[in-house]
Amino acid sequence: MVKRFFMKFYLVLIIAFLYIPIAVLVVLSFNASRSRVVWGGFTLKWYQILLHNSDVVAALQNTLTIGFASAAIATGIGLLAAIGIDAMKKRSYSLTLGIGNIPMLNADIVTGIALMLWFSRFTSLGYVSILLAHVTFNIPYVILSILPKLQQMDMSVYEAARDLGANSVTAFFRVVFPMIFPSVVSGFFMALTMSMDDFVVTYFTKGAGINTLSTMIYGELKRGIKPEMYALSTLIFAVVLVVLLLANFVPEIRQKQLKKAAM
Amino acid sequence: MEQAILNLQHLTKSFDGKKILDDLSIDIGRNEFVTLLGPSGCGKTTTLRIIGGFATPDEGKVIFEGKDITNLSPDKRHINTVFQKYSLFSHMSVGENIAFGLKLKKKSKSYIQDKIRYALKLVDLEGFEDRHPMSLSGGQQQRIAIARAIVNEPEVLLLDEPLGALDLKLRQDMQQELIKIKNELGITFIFVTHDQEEALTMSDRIIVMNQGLIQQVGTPVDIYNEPQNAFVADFIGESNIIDGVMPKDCLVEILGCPFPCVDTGFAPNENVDVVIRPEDMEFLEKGKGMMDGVVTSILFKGVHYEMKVQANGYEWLAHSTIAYHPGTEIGLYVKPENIQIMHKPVSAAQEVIKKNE
Amino acid sequence: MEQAILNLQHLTKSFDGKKILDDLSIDIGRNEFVTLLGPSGCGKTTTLRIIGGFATPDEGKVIFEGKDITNLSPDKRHINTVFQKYSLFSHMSVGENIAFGLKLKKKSKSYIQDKIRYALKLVDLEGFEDRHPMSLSGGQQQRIAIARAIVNEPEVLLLDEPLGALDLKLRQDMQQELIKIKNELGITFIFVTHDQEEALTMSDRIIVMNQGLIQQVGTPVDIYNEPQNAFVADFIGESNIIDGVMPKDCLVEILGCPFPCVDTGFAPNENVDVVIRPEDMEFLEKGKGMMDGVVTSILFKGVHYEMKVQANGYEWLAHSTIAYHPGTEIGLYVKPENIQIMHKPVSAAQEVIKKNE
Amino acid sequence: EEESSVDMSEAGGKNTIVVLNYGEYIDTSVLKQFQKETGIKVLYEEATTPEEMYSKYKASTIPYDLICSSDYMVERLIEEGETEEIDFSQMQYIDNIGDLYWEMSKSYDPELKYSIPYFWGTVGILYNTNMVDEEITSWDSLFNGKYAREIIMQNSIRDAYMCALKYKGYSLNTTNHKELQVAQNMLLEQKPDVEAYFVDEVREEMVAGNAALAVCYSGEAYLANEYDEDLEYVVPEEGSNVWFDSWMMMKKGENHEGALKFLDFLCREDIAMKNFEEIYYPTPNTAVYDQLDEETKEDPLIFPSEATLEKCEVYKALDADTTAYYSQLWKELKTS
Amino acid sequence: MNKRSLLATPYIVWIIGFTVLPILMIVFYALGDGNGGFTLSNILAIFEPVHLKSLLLALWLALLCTVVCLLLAYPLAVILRKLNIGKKGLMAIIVILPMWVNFVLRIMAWQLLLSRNGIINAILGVLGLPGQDLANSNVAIVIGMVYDYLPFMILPVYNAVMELNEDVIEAARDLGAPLSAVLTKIMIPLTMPGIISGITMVFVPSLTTFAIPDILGGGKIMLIGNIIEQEFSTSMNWNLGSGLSIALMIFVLISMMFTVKNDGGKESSVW
Ligand SMILES: Nc1ncnc2c1ncn2[C@@H]1O[C@H](COP(=O)(O)OP(=O)(O)OP(=O)(O)O)[C@@H](O)[C@H]1O
Ligand SMILES: Nc1ncnc2c1ncn2[C@@H]1O[C@H](COP(=O)(O)OP(=O)(O)OP(=O)(O)O)[C@@H](O)[C@H]1O
Ligand SMILES: [Mg+2]
Ligand SMILES: [Mg+2]
Repeated sequence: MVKRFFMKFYLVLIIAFLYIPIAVLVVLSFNASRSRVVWGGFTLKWYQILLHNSDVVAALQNTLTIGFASAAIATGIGLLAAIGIDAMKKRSYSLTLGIGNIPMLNADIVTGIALMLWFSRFTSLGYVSILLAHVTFNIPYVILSILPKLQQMDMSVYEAARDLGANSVTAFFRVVFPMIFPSVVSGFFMALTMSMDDFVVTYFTKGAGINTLSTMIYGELKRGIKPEMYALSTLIFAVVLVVLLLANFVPEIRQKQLKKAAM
Repeated sequence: MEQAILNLQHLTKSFDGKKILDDLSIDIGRNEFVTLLGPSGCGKTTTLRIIGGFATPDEGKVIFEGKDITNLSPDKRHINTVFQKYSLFSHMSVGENIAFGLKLKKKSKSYIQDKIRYALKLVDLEGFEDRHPMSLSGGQQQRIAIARAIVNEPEVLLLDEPLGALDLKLRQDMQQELIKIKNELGITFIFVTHDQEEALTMSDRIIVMNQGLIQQVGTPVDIYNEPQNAFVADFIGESNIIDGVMPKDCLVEILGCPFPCVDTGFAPNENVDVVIRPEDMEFLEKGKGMMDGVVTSILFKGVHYEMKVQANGYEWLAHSTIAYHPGTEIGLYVKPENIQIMHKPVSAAQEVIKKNE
Repeated sequence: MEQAILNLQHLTKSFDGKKILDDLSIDIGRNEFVTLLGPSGCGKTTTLRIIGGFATPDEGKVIFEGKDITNLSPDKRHINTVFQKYSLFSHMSVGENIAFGLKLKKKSKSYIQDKIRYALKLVDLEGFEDRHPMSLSGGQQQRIAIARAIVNEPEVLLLDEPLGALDLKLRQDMQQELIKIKNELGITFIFVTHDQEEALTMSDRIIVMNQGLIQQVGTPVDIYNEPQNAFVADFIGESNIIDGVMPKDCLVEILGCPFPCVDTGFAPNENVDVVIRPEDMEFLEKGKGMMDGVVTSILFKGVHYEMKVQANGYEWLAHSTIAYHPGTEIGLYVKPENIQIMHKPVSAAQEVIKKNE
Repeated sequence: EEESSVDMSEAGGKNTIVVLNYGEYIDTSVLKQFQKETGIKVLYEEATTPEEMYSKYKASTIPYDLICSSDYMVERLIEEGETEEIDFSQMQYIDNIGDLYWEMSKSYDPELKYSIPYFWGTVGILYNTNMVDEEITSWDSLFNGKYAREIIMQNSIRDAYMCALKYKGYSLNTTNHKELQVAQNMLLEQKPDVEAYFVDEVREEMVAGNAALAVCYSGEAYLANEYDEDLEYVVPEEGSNVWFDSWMMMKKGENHEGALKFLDFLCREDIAMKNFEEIYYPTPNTAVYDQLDEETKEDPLIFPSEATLEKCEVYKALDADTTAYYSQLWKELKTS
Repeated sequence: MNKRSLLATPYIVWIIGFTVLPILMIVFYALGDGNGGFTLSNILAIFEPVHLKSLLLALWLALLCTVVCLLLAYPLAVILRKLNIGKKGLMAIIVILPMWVNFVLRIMAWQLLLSRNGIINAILGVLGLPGQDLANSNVAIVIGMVYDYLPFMILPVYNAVMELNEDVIEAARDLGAPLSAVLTKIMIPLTMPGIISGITMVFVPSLTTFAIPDILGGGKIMLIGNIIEQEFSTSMNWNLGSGLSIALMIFVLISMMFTVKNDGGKESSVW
């Protein structure tokens, strides 16, 4: 029991570490003062301003569509790649993995400029070029998330599925995929996160007139971040949190209700 | 065997430079029950994996209904397997595990439901549909693995020690059920077991393997009563295997005593291996048998007692339903027809056997 | 049993509201060889897990050398286990697997090397030190699991079907080796098997379980010859179990025929269960036995033939080394001392047994 | 929202112009008003540093029509021939830009052909009167060791060296390695006393009271003072940097006509006033200045006195060798 | 190449198209001297004292950050496995959710927390404890890096730990392994692929980061990432910036290859 208490305590501590800065931002979003170090009283005005700012809404839209699309594409390619790489011999294995990690180990600005030079040469810069760039730096995160799980897995169940008449694709989706699903999810979320967070690569690969939240926020750096951004972060955060809680607890509650009804 | 459904032709397989299967050829008839029998590590599972399509032989072919399927993928073969390690899908319930193959074949819901119920009944696990494989005991998991394979009604079913984790009672029930299924559905069974009695009871034909080589192929009675070499004799049941000399037909000299026997056709004074089953050793009063001996140990085996008898410098194994306690002096007798005479091994292949005795 | 090394007291354990162990109490003596025997899913593994410290009973205690160890962690118990699923460490070589426990005890390098060599020799896998567990056959893995546990020389060794994947030959060798080890090192063995003959051969004492309840505890001979109820009789070997009536001492009426027997102390006309082992069924000429019958089927079992005989409306199971082919009419005879009479079950616990017959 | 999904296919058309500016450096309603009045849509882009602008302009295929950047970058782009001559005769409101500012912008656009000043300002010391009990007048207070761990320096190469160069009486555009080495030694000696090198955070850090003195832009100083009256700003007596952000018309642009209209639009009083009220940096637009109340006009935080300005210099673009030398010195300073 | 590795084809095409070829342009810059000539000096510049110093410091901080992340994440994963709470996907989201708030904002929040008159010191003050001078130091940088990269350690490690087979842990316990030995001898080796992933995802980006040292380190130090950033942005010396990038890349690639090769198995490689 004592041990359990300590375990929970540790868990809370880590979660607190991850969330305290977020709490600071939430508080700032209600700060009437434009300065982040001066408390000017409680206000909701930033939320109002936010909702009427079409630029912010547009940037949010771009951020989300690029985020989800690039994460989805990266997850698809990364998943296939992880399966393929898992089957490789040692040398091609480390080579492929090593080269694949380049976008991750390059300073963002190098990746950004390299891609800008590249895109400028062959296509125009715009929405699509951001998307391609995001997919590029997202893939390694997906692979690094899925590959270890594949390596740890006991492949005998895959054989069993093949034996029962599943072709390799079906066997994969019905048996292997459910087992590696959690890591696919975390790969997807890592990719989504990296995409939403990126500034430098986006900045260099975007076309004129297109903004994501991060290019917008960076633009404001010099003159002070607008409190609307705190409000926006708080909103995003709150929405995701609510969705999350619903997704996790609604099935449970429903099950309980069903059980009750059955009795 | 014109009706062969499966021909294994010259299969050879090595791991890390060690030959695991060595030029293995077998023909298996339609609706036959064939058992692979052999010591641990002799290549039984490897053979099944090649038939199932999970391993490719280094050399040789697998012919199924006249077509070469050596390189066909497992899902395209009309063959199902019950794996030695069960390999149940841990993220599916028992019911979903069993339904897996049927759903792939797009069977109707009600058909699948019926099949699940039928299969669970067969393996004596009614009502386990919604259980999770991880919460089952070893034997229960094994039975689910059988159910999962059988509902697909394959043409050939490979079973890798499918009853290994079951108790005698259940094993016997399952043995009967398996044979019933085989006959009802007309499935060809290729069975791996390490249980000699199981092999003898269930099989139409037994293939005795050792170190990747086939030692003998034959019906259970053939194998048991007429082992072709000392390895088979020894492996297929407990035996007394002794060196002997044949001065002439129908007479063998063992440990200095002449024993009348029924074997002929050996060279005069040929050195031979003599096999006598322990249950064929008969106990008489001292002096009334072919040689006298002293009981040195006794072990209760349920159906009978197993005794060791020291006689003429050899420790004989003998079974009897009557207990003779250590120290008892007795006479040993063997009927001529119960004495098996075999040539000594000469070839390399047979040398292997000798080493394993 | 004053010298008990281990006392299991009133162990109770449920999973998902289902009682798996029900008030189980056993005392196990130092250097004893105790076998848990029972059908699949009866709670054998669960019992071992509680002794090993991997599960805590809902109620009851585990006493080791007089101390309550119910909540002691597994690594602090002088108990080692050979797991049913082997559980070898896939990231270590065979040698490292075996050395694992010894390294933790900070044994010297040369000691460990010796032990590895000794243990591998014991399980007949010399030269396998550097192999990877994943590349071993099922039986080989099982033997490594045994080697890994034994080198630690625990005071109590738990073995969960340790010989399940081995062929008869190897199993018998391993049985002998295990007993030798037990005697040499003075280890107490708690053994789980589903193989009745194995239980009878190896054990000092057998505990027959069913559905979490102990059915009978006794020496092999006791259990085999004097089963306390029909479940034990049926489980411990193939049996004919028939309803009977005792009109008076030493006489039982079965299927309308009077059979002389040796049992006394039953109420007049008490309904009883009668057990007759198939090997005790003797074949005489038609009309010369206690009842006449017709052989309906025959099965070759190696040591003997197994026949089913239809007589007085019951299908008798009988063994004989002589083959009687279906259709043969014969007379059946049973010696009075080979007839076992048992009270009909009355208690709830015994009802369970009845259900399982 | 339509605007977001604008693709480059739209850029370069007759009815669009592509504009690159610093972040938060315009009242965005101005862009909409421009479109309403002229029908020309502004594809507006922001950057944080002049160098970013440079990279993006040089390496991408985006047809920028207008870029607003800082003096030395303007100079560089003019030298590289990237800018288009502006036809001032077509501009109705160009006279709103005061002569003084044209004069000063000669230092980076000598022929006054390619650029129009947008905002300007100085660099000085912002200090907290609660923490500093003397009146700060000289760069000396940054280097005399009195304010150990109370100093925030600018985290940009030229601004950092400027303080030392000016203190020593050298030109801030010096290419003399000896002079630069002297400055380097001063900065090295000062480093232990420095709490931080910041760019964007200076104002907030000072408002929060995390340091006593900071090198700061005048516009930032004004904003800081709004939050905390105790924060005073001074341009040291040794002189300092005066900076200009100016508009250029780019060669790459594809709608010079529209661009010219936009430049003219920015110079219009009402529009310039809107931008001034949004940004509160000193404006070179005299028409705007004249409309301001006296208090604002005299606020030294917004409009430094001419005396102050006389001591100040504008940055000039440096040759490659000097840039490399600066970069080397800076790395040595930071890794020391 | 066997059939299954062909699945990596789209990926390989993608990295060739969007990683290798663009990087070749960087290589092109790295080998140029700015006037159309060829030179290796940009790449060899990594050995100049300033660069080497910043590289070593970056290595040290990245290493520190990686170790701290691992030390925080592994126990967390083990605890989550033990407590067995929630669905697996849920944990992934909880860990990653903070990252949906923009990086700048998060790091700025840390600045507010750590600074001299910041929130942490305010709380310490209320509790009557002496204030800590955390801001603008290497400690602050490491805190920021750990904060930013921790999720990338937690997720793969957590996934790997959840995948562990309880049987094997029990076997080790049975053989007399105390919990510490189970951890070091069984759990860690078996979860090594996840650990390696986590290490890669934390170590590599933290080696090249420049924003965190600028903001939380008070701009007082320059890591190799800052130097490359500076060469590209302020100094406009793309040749040197590219050269240093390539050198850094080679350095990391070699150490990764070595990692994989070193222990002979791709399943269980040790950094
Ligand atoms: N992937 C592999 N790599 C290396 N050796 C292997 C591999 N698979 C099997 N072997 C070896 O091949 C031999 C035969 O293995 P196989 O699994 O066919 O034996 P088996 O007859 O099924 O034995 P058991 O009755 O113990 O299951 C064994 O010695 C085993 O160690
Ligand atoms: N974790 C669990 N959750 C739910 N039920 C369980 C769990 N573990 C075991 N059981 C159930 O408890 C019963 C006894 O299991 P146990 O493993 O002890 O059987 P066993 O006697 O070892 O059988 P076998 O001979 O098949 O290995 C079985 O019905 C099994 O399904
Ligand atoms: Mg096998
Ligand atoms: Mg069990």
